Amino acid sequence: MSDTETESDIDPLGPNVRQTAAELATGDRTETLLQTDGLVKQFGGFTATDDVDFSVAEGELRCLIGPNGAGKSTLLNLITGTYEASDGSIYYNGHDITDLEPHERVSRGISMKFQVPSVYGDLSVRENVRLPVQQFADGEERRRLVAEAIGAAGLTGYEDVEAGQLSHGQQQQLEIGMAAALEPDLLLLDEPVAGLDVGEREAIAERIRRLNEEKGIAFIVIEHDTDFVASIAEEVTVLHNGEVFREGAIAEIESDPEVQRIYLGGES
Amino acid sequence: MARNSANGEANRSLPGRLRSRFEGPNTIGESRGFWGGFAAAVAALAVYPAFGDSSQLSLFMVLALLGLSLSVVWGYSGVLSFGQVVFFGIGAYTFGVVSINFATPGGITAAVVAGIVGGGLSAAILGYFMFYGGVRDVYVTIITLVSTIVLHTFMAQTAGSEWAIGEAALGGFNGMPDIPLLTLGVGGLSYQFIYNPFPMRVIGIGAFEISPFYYLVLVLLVGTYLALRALVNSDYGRVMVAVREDEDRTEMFGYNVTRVKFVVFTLGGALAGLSGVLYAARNVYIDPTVFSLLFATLPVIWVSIGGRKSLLGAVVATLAIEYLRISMAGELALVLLGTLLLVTILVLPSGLVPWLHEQIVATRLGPGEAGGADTPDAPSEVSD
Amino acid sequence: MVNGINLALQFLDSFAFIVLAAAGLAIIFGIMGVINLAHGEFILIGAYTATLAVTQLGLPLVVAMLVGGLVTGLFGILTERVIISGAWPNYVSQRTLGRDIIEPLYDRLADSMVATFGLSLILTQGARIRFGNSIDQIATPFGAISYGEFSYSSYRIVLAGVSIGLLLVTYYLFTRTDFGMRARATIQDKQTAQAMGVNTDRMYMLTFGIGSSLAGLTGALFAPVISMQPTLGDQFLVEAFVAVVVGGPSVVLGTALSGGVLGAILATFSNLYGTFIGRIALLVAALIALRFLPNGITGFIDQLRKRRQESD
Amino acid sequence: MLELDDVSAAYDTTPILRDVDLSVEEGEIVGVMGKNGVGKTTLLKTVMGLLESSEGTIRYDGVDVTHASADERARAGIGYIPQGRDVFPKLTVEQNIKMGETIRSDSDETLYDQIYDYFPVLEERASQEAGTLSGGQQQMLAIGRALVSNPDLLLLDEPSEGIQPSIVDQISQDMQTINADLGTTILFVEQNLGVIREMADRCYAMERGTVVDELGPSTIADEDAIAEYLAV
Amino acid sequence: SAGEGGTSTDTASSTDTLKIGVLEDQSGNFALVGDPKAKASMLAIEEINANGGIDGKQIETFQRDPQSDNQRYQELTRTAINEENVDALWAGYSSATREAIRPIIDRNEQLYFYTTQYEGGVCDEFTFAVGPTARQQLGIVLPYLVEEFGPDIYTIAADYNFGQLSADWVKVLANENDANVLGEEFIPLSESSFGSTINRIQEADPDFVMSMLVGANHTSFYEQKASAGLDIPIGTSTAMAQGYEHRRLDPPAMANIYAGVNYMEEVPTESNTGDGGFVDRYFEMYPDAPYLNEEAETNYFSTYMYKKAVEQAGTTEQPEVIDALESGIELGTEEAPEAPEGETIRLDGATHHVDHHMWIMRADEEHNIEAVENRQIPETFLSETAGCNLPENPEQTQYTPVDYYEEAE
Ligand SMILES: Nc1ncnc2c1ncn2[C@@H]1O[C@H](COP(=O)(O)OP(=O)(O)OP(=O)(O)O)[C@@H](O)[C@H]1O
Ligand SMILES: Nc1ncnc2c1ncn2[C@@H]1O[C@H](COP(=O)(O)OP(=O)(O)OP(=O)(O)O)[C@@H](O)[C@H]1O
Ligand SMILES: NC(N)=O
Ligand SMILES: [Mg+2]
Ligand SMILES: [Mg+2]
Repeated sequence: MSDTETESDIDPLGPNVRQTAAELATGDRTETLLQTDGLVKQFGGFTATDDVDFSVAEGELRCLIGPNGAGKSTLLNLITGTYEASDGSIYYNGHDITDLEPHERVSRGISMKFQVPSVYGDLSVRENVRLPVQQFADGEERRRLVAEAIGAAGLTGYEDVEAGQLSHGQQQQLEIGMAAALEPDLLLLDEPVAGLDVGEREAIAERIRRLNEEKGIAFIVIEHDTDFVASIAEEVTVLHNGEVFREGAIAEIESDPEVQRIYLGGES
Repeated sequence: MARNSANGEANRSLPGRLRSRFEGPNTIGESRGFWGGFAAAVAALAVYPAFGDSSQLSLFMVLALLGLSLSVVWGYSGVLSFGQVVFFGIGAYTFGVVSINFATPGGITAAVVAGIVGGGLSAAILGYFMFYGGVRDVYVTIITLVSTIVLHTFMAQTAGSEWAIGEAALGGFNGMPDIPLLTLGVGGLSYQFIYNPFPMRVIGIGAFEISPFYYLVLVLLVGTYLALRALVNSDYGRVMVAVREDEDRTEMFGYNVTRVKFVVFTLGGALAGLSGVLYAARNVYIDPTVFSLLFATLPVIWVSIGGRKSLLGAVVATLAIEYLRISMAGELALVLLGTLLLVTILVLPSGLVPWLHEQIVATRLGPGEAGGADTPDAPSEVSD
Repeated sequence: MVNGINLALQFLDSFAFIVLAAAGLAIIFGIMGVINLAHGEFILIGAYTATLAVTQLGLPLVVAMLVGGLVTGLFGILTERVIISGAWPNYVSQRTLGRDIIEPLYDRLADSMVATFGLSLILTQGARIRFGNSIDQIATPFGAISYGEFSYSSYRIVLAGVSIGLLLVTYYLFTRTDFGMRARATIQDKQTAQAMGVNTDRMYMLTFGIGSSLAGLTGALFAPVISMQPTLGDQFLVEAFVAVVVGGPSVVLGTALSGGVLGAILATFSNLYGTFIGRIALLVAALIALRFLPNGITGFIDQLRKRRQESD
Repeated sequence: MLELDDVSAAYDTTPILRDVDLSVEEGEIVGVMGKNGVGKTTLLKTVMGLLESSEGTIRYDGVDVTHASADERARAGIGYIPQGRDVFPKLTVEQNIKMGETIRSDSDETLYDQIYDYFPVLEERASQEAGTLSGGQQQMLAIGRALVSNPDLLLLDEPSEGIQPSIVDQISQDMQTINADLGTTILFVEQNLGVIREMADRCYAMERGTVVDELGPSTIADEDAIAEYLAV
Repeated sequence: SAGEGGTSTDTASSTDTLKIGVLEDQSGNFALVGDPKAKASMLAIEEINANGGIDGKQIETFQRDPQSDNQRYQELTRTAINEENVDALWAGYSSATREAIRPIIDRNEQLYFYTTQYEGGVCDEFTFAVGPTARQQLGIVLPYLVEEFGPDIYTIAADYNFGQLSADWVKVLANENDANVLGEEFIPLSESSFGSTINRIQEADPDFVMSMLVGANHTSFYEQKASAGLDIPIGTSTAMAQGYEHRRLDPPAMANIYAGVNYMEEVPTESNTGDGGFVDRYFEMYPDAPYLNEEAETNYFSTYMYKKAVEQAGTTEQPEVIDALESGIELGTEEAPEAPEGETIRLDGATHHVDHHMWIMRADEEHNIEAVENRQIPETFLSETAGCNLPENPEQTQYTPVDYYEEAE
């Protein structure tokens, strides 16, 4: 965020009347950043998340795993406001954000990458990335941040390519790049490495760790690739049938026979 | 091929910096050649009255403002409004009603403002009703279409003497024929723009009369075009384009998509209102045909044919299509016009002007290079 | 005093008019995503064909009407091949220029509007050039029924019956048959449908043809009661668009329901306050419906159903 | 069963595939691997006929199908599971599966039970609109839908993407069962090393639009060797 | 060439041709009525040219189709005056069109002929409204129907100035003939469903209906009322003579409809239906034309009036031609076939209107047309009631019945 920004020249569109993640990173990390309280989402007669109490601390990197259909994506969509909760509340930084519009939540520092890549297909990679960046950076700084974000997404050289022409994996990379470019306090990633090759997986794991450590961004990452999960997180939450099923250190969870039965399968 | 993203703007010349406000990935034409051509075209329009029927051209330019209003709303923000003529017509009728009731220079000037505000306000109301009510996509198109039809039906039956606002009878299908002549200013400091030919004598061309209205419209059109170019290449313009491309995604970047649509829609309404004011002023007349289905379809046609994502396209196509519509004569005129529209949209899906631009760029760069940078000396990163 | 029978008959009349006006458009717009501004001219083709089949060829009325629907359906298929999908021009250009010259209009909402607007100009003026400013009209069959001081055209009641019949057939076709499923799959995802062995070209063609023939049939059915002139299709457009959109995503059911709701409003207000108020009421009702049920009536019903399940 | 001879393909004017040679024998399970963007999906689309090859010939079952349309190839027995779970979002789960069934006249009712056996959730959600399934459920549906047509050659584009580990294992096993029981030939693209090792008899490696190597069973068994093809 | 507002005396008068502008609807809602108008103008022009032109000058034409769109009319009127420099202009079917272009006409001091039957009252120094007015048309048919069927009237009329003012005239004439108007309904030009209108007529149960419906959409009324079994006499100033519904609709939809007109193809004068008469000449020139309507005849005879005036003035200068017209041109039955042998019609210089010979034409069950009554009816509203005298007192007004008759309120 440009340090010249004052209250008056804040883009009425943009968010960012907030502390930066970097600022937070230097501060106390133990405070709860996000907290859900009895969160319920129903679709028709079907309950996708059932009374979920879930929390993430500032600067924490948490993975969310669980069987297909467990309600992981639903939970993230509730946090971003894409879905309206049927019941329960969401607190963020101590404020009740349950009834806020999605864009209002983003401006408080929550950012998300969708499970299915949804980049702006007809716009160039640069235009895609500039959109989040322009909210808080101008001129030379903006240019630098855009270039940086593209570089970090591994798409240097593709600046003028229309995003719709990137391969599936490249679009995933771009998505993460865009979500991270917002410099959020909490970044939600829904299956960030699905479809990526091994090299890219490692690059993204590295990227997430760096953002977390250097900028203090908190993460909720959904991923089915357990190796990947193990490489970035210490703590995981297992969701099952819409409920929190287990929570704990990754090694513990991996060896939990119940988790193996419902999720991991195979040889333990 | 000076790609000056690296050396930034610090060392750009002043005209370069000025130009950069009007340039960016959202508009075509950034080369020196383009701006030269643009200046030449404006100059040609300025001297045109010496040679041709400027009265008709002024009509087309008035309509081009209407075309631009749709280009911003739809082409750049993705809201396909079938109702630009609603705001156009409300602007025109408001101008008529106010100016008939206050037929002094000051009153007529206020009527112009009232017309623009009327267009903007009606768009704001309809926009609020739709966007804050969660209406999206094709439903917006149809609501605006239905609004057009409602007004058409309504205005067409205001023939009875009970339908009058002060001195001004709405007149139903007859329209309002008694609109005062457009005069801007107050009291002694005013100038009449309509039916006030300005005698000119130019050596080499001879004596002729020019219409001040024509120049008023020309200035407004060029000014509006440049202002909109600046808008769509600004940060706000980038957000408009993002909304067009994917509303949900844009919301997830923290933009208030609903408000962007609302604001742009209102702006488009005001611009359509201005166009309507000028239309009523030029014709000294307004009738409900401006709300007819045919007239409502025209802006969509101009903008599609010209190139939806091109402001210049909207202007060029409006002028061209309206010229054809008036001048084609004979039994086959409508058949030919229909064929022309049909073939153009099928063969040039991105529109006439973007296509022409591609051709020009391709020939200038020569084969092989065409795929590279869009135009010479285009800054690849334009921002403030 | 409101006469109940009058109101009921006018309702049937409005219902039939709205449903028939909308049916063809509902398929072409609702299922295929093409805004067909030549919808009115498809109706014109049906009306003229049926009328000329009676007056020139001496065919019996019912046969002539079916011919009207059929001819319009064939014309629709031609339109789809040449303009909407560009398949035929592209076939030729592939062999001469080695590339496609036309990008299909599917999913290009506004472009489809421009193209079909062009087509409508051509058709209206073409009809004018070929047949003049009007053609001789056929008489309305079946006479009138009387009740008290009033009487009403029996044919208008028959129209209501026919409109319900057509709705049922179309509904069955698109929701209960393999054809309907494939057609819908094609429109949702052409490539995947192809990979599932669906000849998507044929689906587009047939669906468009069916929509067109419904429009043609509408023209044929109304041929006896409206003025036979080249712009006759315009009178159907407003109701058609409004009904389709108010109906919402379930095309056929939506058309039926919006025909019912809008027809009731139109009939009641016309009956009480005159034609003009009736029309304004219809349009305002449509605006309000779209604002508060942005997904149309069937979208709303869907939502209600889900709510109910939730509270169970 | 499938033979590609010097096949090239392009999106509009952007060439992607260059001179691809590849063959799959009847009853084989063949993998294709390579980094993001090398053209794996493009390859499968070209085999399916969703993208017309600009050069070269494709033979299926001994017949030249280079110019056959996708639906013709589908009816000739090629099944395809696209990347990114292209289910028909507005059709119900059941109708989606039925779409697969209508491809061929010789499809067999018992396949339904088998599919519901593999993916019980599809039976539970038979009347739900497919677009509202979770990501993984959609992937299962895409697989089920392709299987129900009982294809002779099945093209799979990253079948394990987004699927929970236990089911990934199960899918690899099921594919092998299908291959063994019904004789279905399989050509699949994968990023998941486990799946490749588990399933593939042979494997092609792609780079920048063309096949650069062919890996036999012994190489596939070697974890490091595979990783080399996929890593940076 | 750009400035608008100057007078256009700068015409082709010095050359040996003169130019007439003809703007009539050949497409859109009024095409059915407008097309014969254009054709009849051409017939007159061709005849005049074949006979040596006007004062030796051949007539050139500027002809365009304004597509029933008033905005387009304005544009084409401007072109005709400013670019084409026409010496006289014929333009427009509907009264709304006339009112849309009259300001342009007046500003440019352009000689203009409006040739449609209309509501009356236009007192304008540059406009010659030579069609019959409501007072002339309704004035012949309404008293007859009151006499034949009784005093209770129900009015249906197109919802624009023509319909509104014509309905006012029905009230005035009802009052003058001791009849009463039970109800009136104004119908938007775009309407084509008449179910509720028919019901309301049945509910009011009048002795006859006065219909001033206009345009293609309104034609549907007649078939719809017939099929609904509404079988009641109808008086009209618009049906049959303009849009020849009795030819287009299957009998007996138009049975018992009485049109008050100055002309329709069936008017039984020798110069009209006789050998080599007007009808013959028209269909010889336009073998495929469907019908020769009321307005067409007005275009035809007014072209001859113009010819006479130019010859009398000895110039095409418009002020002089207008003076000549105001001297009171008379035409015999050869050029104005509406009048029976031996009679003439006369252009009244004071009002720029014509004292027409009016007919009541009735359609029977087979749609055969018979003339039930005919007589000359002079224009009286402007000359007697409103006191319009243009040569003395040039003005550009339209007078309406509300200003003079209480019952028209
Ligand atoms: N709009 C909806 N209507 C009905 N059911 C829905 C809807 N959206 C989601 N569901 C159901 O809710 C459940 C949870 O879905 P969700 O997408 O959250 O799963 P997930 O944990 O992200 O699974 P995956 O790992 O497969 O992505 C699934 O069973 C899904 O079918
Ligand atoms: N529709 C398209 N138009 C133009 N280029 C495309 C299109 N789709 C893909 N490409 C380009 O083709 C190349 C190959 O894409 P493809 O999808 O086949 O890659 P892939 O090997 O399947 O990658 P991934 O593992 O990421 O799925 C990529 O560079 C991509 O940018
Ligand atoms: N004069 C008329 N019919 O408008
Ligand atoms: Mg998910
Ligand atoms: Mg791929």
